[in-house]
Amino acid sequence: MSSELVIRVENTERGPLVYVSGEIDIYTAQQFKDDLYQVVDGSESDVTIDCIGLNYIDSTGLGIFVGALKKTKLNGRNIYIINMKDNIKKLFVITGLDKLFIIN
Amino acid sequence: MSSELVIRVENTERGPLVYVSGEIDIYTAQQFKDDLYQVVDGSESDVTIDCIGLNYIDSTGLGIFVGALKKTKLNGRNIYIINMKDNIKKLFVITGLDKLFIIN
Amino acid sequence: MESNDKITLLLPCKAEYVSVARLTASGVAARMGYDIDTVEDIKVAVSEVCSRIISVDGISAGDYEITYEVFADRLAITFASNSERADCLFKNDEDGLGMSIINAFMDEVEFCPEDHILSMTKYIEEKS
Amino acid sequence: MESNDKITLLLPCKAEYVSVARLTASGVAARMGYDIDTVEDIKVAVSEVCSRIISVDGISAGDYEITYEVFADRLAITFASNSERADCLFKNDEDGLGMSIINAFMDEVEFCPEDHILSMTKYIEEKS
Ligand SMILES: Nc1ncnc2c1ncn2[C@@H]1O[C@H](COP(=O)(O)OP(=O)(O)O)[C@@H](O)[C@H]1O
Ligand SMILES: Nc1ncnc2c1ncn2[C@@H]1O[C@H](COP(=O)(O)OP(=O)(O)O)[C@@H](O)[C@H]1O
Repeated sequence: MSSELVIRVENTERGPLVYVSGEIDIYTAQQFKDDLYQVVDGSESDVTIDCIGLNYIDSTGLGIFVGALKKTKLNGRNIYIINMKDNIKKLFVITGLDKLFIIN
Repeated sequence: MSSELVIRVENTERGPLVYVSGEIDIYTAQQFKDDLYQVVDGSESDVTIDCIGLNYIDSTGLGIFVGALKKTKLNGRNIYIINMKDNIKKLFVITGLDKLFIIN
Repeated sequence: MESNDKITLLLPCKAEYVSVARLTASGVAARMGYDIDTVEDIKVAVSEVCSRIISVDGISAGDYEITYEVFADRLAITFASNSERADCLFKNDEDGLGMSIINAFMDEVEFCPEDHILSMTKYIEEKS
Repeated sequence: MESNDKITLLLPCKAEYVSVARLTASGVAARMGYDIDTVEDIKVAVSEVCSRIISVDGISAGDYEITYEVFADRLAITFASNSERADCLFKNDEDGLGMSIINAFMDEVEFCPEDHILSMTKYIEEKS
């Protein structure tokens, strides 16, 4: 079975930059969780997630964003989300999660 | 029920130019047939069909291309097909219809 | 009785096929003439219910069924499974993320109607 | 016996829903990992069979059923209808345009297997 999710991490001077592309749903969620938590756990700085290639996210995926944020908040750090498509942003707004993350 | 086919006809000095966009399948075939036959029947010159926006065609649609060609051939005229996408051209090749039309 | 068309999709209770449910949902909604954003909303809502069915039931639970009923003024979508555990899927979690998405995107959501898991309805807006 | 997943789509015998069959076909084939061109081929072949079922049966014939069986090495697609007239759909027209497309895109095509209309198979190419 082919997966529709690709995650790529780049280390920048402002901290890790995570490119997410494809679809985050119940099928790809575990892969997303493993990769994102690894980045968050391994970082002393803020984490930026670039969603320019992200076409779909469901509540499982949103829950993982929240989980990752909780981890970073423990250390007084933040998660920045950039380049969200409208359909993705809509889900953050509907669930109120747009108020937890710094979204550009 | 919404239709996924849009047909637009332009009269040029070289004859009618028919823009086909969307999908030609068993649902939209009648609309395509009516529009194309009307153009072909009403024209004294060659007819050009621009498929730049055509995403899908099935055997019903191919049959209508052949029907239109037969009509034009009766008067010694031709049908030119331009801007076919690869998946559309593939169907013309598989069915041997690429040898009947002038395809650019 | 209103006459209506029915489309039914039967899927294994496995995460990998939720994407198939999404495409089918998009196909039905697009064909009915909903605008692009509404098609997306319906797709997302369907996907949320599927995910929940799979999470509750697990792989062993066999198949589940999504039925689309096409009316002149609305689309009604019903989910069913032969697993009893799937019965009242969202009962303990009515304000979870999944549920808030479904409620935001559908006009009506009903839990456990008759023998089913959930049914939800989207109306077609009058073109004014 | 090989274990396999089954996905079934039930559609009214109406032209407007063939596009739904195409999306579902794409979804299953894409999920199985076929490359983009092969996904398109499978979609086209499915659509051709659907069109033929609808043309023969007409609107009155009720529903028809498309079943996808997912194997490790192949996808098997079977079409069934409860209308007897649908029985041997392509029998008199084996070299028509529709049939030549189906034969070109699928690896195996079988007419009237058991109680069904048609079944067709696409193998997954070995990645060398
Ligand atoms: N609006 C919100 N603000 C902050 N956290 C939230 C919000 N909604 C959900 N969460 C948190 O997101 C995580 C997953 O959400 P949850 O509702 O449990 O999703 P699910 O419905 O998948 O169980 C939980 O940790 C929950 O506390
Ligand atoms: N390779 C071909 N070359 C020329 N004409 C063809 C070819 N294949 C089909 N046709 C013509 O196209 C039209 C429709 O094709 P047909 O095979 O009857 O389609 P269907 O399978 O939909 O009945 C017919 O007029 C047929 O003669």
